[in-house]
Amino acid sequence: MALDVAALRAQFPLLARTVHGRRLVYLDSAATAQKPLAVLDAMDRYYRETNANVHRGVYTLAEEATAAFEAGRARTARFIGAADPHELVFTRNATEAINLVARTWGAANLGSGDVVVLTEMEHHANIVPWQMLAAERGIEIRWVPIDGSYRLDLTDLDTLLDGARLFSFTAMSNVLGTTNDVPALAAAARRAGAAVLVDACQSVAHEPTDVSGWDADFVAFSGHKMVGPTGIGGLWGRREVLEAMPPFLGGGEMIRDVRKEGFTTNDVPWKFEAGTPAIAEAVGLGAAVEWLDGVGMAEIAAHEARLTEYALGALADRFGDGITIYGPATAEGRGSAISFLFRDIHAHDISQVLDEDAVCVRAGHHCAKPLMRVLGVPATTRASLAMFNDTDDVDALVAALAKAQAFFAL
Amino acid sequence: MALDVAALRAQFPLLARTVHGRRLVYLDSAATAQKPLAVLDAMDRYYRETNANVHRGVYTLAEEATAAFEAGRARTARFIGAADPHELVFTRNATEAINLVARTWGAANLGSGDVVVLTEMEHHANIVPWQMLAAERGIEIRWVPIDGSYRLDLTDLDTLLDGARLFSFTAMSNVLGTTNDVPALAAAARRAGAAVLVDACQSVAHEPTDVSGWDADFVAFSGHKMVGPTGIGGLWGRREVLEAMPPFLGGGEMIRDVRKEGFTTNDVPWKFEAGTPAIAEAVGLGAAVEWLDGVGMAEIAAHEARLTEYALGALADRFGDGITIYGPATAEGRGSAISFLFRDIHAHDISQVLDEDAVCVRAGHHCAKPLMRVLGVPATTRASLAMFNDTDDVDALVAALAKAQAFFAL
Amino acid sequence: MPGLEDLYREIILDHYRAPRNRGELPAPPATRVEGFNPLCGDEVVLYLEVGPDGTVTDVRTAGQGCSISQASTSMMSAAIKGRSVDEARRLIRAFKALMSIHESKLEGGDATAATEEALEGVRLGDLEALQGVVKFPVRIKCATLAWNTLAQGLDEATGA
Amino acid sequence: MPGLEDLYREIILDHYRAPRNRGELPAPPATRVEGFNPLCGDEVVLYLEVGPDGTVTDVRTAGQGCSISQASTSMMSAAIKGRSVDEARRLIRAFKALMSIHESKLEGGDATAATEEALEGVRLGDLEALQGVVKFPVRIKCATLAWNTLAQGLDEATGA
Ligand SMILES: Cc1ncc(COP(=O)(O)O)c(C=O)c1O
Ligand SMILES: Cc1ncc(COP(=O)(O)O)c(C=O)c1O
Repeated sequence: MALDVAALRAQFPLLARTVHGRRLVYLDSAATAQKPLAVLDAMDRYYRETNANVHRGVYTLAEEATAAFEAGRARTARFIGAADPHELVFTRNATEAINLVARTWGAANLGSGDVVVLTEMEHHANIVPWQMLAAERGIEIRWVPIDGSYRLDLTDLDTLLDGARLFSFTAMSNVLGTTNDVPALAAAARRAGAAVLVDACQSVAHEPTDVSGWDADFVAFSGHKMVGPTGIGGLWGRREVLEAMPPFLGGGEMIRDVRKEGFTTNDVPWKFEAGTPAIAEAVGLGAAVEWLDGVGMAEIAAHEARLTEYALGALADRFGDGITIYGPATAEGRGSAISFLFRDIHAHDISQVLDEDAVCVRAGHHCAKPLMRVLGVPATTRASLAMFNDTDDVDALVAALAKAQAFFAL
Repeated sequence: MALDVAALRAQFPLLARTVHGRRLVYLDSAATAQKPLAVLDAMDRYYRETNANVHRGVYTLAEEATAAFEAGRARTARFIGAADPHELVFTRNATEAINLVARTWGAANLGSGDVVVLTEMEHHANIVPWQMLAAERGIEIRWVPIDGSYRLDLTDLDTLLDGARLFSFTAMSNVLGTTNDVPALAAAARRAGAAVLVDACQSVAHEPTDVSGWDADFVAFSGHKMVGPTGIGGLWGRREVLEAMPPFLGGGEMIRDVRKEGFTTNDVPWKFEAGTPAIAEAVGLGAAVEWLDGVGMAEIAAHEARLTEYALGALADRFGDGITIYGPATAEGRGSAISFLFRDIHAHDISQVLDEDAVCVRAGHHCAKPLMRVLGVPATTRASLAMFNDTDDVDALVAALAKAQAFFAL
Repeated sequence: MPGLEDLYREIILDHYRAPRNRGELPAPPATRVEGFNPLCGDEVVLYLEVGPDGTVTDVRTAGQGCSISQASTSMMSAAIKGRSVDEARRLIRAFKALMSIHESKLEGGDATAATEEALEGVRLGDLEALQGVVKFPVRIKCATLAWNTLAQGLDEATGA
Repeated sequence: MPGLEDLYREIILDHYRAPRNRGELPAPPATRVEGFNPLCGDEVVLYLEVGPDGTVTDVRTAGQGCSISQASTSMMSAAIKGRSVDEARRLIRAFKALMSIHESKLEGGDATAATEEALEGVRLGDLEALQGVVKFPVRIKCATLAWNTLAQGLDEATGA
């Protein structure tokens, strides 16, 4: 069933605003998503009616706050297909989720010479934590290359995985749009005896997620990219893996007992949640996934695929060789992030000119500098689509690009 | 000038709610504060009008979002008396702020046998991170004891500080209410050559804060305790100290450049803020400190001192020896957190009975188990006051305690 | 709306005021085990003596906590003394099932058919007085602390 | 509302399309220094030759970036070539002062009187075309990148 895009748009207050007197054309959902009213209302209501610290108070308000917070966890866990809500640790964002794994599982399992395999299409969030371990502990990082069609080149995968302790890869590239075959990559890692971390930051807002079907050990994601609030993200982990891990940050909530001589840790997931958590944000994230499920992730994926197909066609038709798209050429096996070089115009300048028409696109390295170096470009322009975008938005992009071409007289 | 408490109350939507049909008497502000409308509106407006990812986009919306986020930082920095907004690092909460210091400054400066001095009245947030370093690196922890009037016993302070690398202490105890003389303690640490971390989590919402006058290296606090949102806190650090520290978490935003071979770090404070930050929360925190300054921190402190005096008197008058207050007996040199044992009734049972009258108090160890062991009690009941409380609230507490006494027939 | 009388039944207050089986046993031969509620600080210490025939021949309890955790500890000690380890384990399952429907609600889990099953055919007796606790989800952990600690103690005592 | 013509003055586009002093110098003897804009990925590489009398005798630039960072680099290279290191430093201060009022607004700082002072008595010439950038706060870092890199390069070249 096709989405009623107009009805969806109406639920996003921000889309009603104008920039330079023009209707906003938001094509930067891969950077952060806009929020439907249901999410804003859930958080506002939490603060107006329920706010109290969680897990600590006996009084009614505290009990309600705890229930609301944990319901946000359970709802989110269900959304990603987790069997058990206690396998979901709340973090600030996907970045913290991956760092948590590096600092706890990594500290317990990775030593000098141990190998972590990444791919060339990773976001800095899934590179720098491992480089920090490389500098501190001498682990080795190996890179799965990309091929000419902007997909992972799996030719030497088994060799790369040979002897590896961890394979950490993105489910969907935030630059190329490429989706990776998570179960197949996880299976290859398993054969090599490596643990598996999936960076689902992009995929989770754009297609159905079922962590139970992935055979991964860890899955990381951010609330703000899935129509949820800033300040919250998640790390899903297999229960026995989480239980075996040392704690991350120390403080209240994560302890069982503290004496002057030392402390013992709480059960998972609270063991990894030191201090007062992002309570209103957990409530907001719960509302966000509720909203996404209401629209239907399969329907969202289908709508975005159609629109991506339309956009790829429209850009090629209008600009031909003038545009170079860095990513799969059809909507098959890719998400809706479309990165490109346009003429010789630098991405910043394009984005600046597009802004005159209220067309919001990202320009830069998209926190994937190693990938940019592989691609041989300093920066790209990226348009990324969401469930509320339509062909008008794509047409506005094409028209604004034509203006940029004229402006720079190239 | 006395506060117009009724007018203040009217600004807190949650205070209008009832529990069990009764007017809410919120006496748990030390756990988390309620939020005035101005804060909720600022966040809601951010999401409705400005939301975009920060520091990355060229388009108008992204520029506005970045300006709003950094304005939240600047406003908060001004509130705590920081000379430079870039000395303020956003964290999730005070707990993360202290862990950040332990993991970065600590990693660079603390090795086997190095001494960190804490006090017996610390919150777990300022204990466990150091115990983790003790377990990993063999640092030694020393404890400044408390005396019979529930204040720090400074008799042996110089001996305890002798050879110490860091003195980390709370500005105000969340259990005893005791305020510590921060400049004096910092000066003693300086004489011994130790760095200084101040846990200002409680004090910052209850009295004026001027970090520049403290001669500290680090100051930690949480947004949710100062009428701000959950999901955000702050670490203030002296610029040259922050600059010398290695990074904390790795990912986007905190880098200058990333190559396959390694990365270089961004300037402070962004160097310590990996990934998409808590943007709406920074906006909300800015609105919170704006609101606090509007009311006036000196006026808030004076109001709370008067009310604390009233409460201490009312409890003693009504219950005499039946109540034992763990904390300074007068409002002099203390905040508004009042912890007590009442008859032989366990704190949980008191809180439960008080809840029937919609009186919200905390029961338990208040994340200060080492202190509880020093006090020789498993748990206390804690009532804590804020700017919107009045004598009616205190009277409601006294009346509800009398009911509890009757209920348990003790 | 649940009232205080749902929580504080007379029999609970009785066990709270006059706890059964308070004290210690020399360990070894007895098994000593501690339980903590990390969020409120309640502590339970159990001493278990299990005979060669698998009977819980003696129980003693120590520790500190609220009326609910103390009463639950006391009632638990009375309920298992003289029973076989298997019966005690069945009782643990049944008691936790009684509590779990609501506990899992608080923590976002789902109540399952397994819960109903665990309750079938087990006579809880006085312990049913604790059922009122489920209306106060935060207090459920107070009631279950002794039982979780017992489970651990039985495992240790029987080398499971 | 600032328009595109405020940002993209003709002289800027000219420097962008035909950058001056592109190339490399053997280093050493020249000083080679790199600058990055961590947020957008722009890179500037400068080669500086400073004579014994403290004159910037030659400059070459490499790297990649947007029109603003490239034009600013080109204009900077033209402005400092043949000037003394002291004059170049004064120019850096003046240029950054021109930008800082608005940059500090974006980052929450305060514009100060020191800014006005730094601008006094310095002739920016063509560089003033870059003033339009201050109306686009995000782009200020594009304009200042070359200058920050120059400051670092001069320090290295003079052993400061
Ligand atoms: C003195 C003190 N320090 C630290 C904390 C930890 O604050 P948070 O849980 O917001 O990290 C608290 C809050 O309970 C506190 O009262
Ligand atoms: C693939 C991918 N991984 C990780 C991240 C990091 O997310 P966050 O900044 O929310 O931590 C992003 C977001 O930019 C992303 O696209």
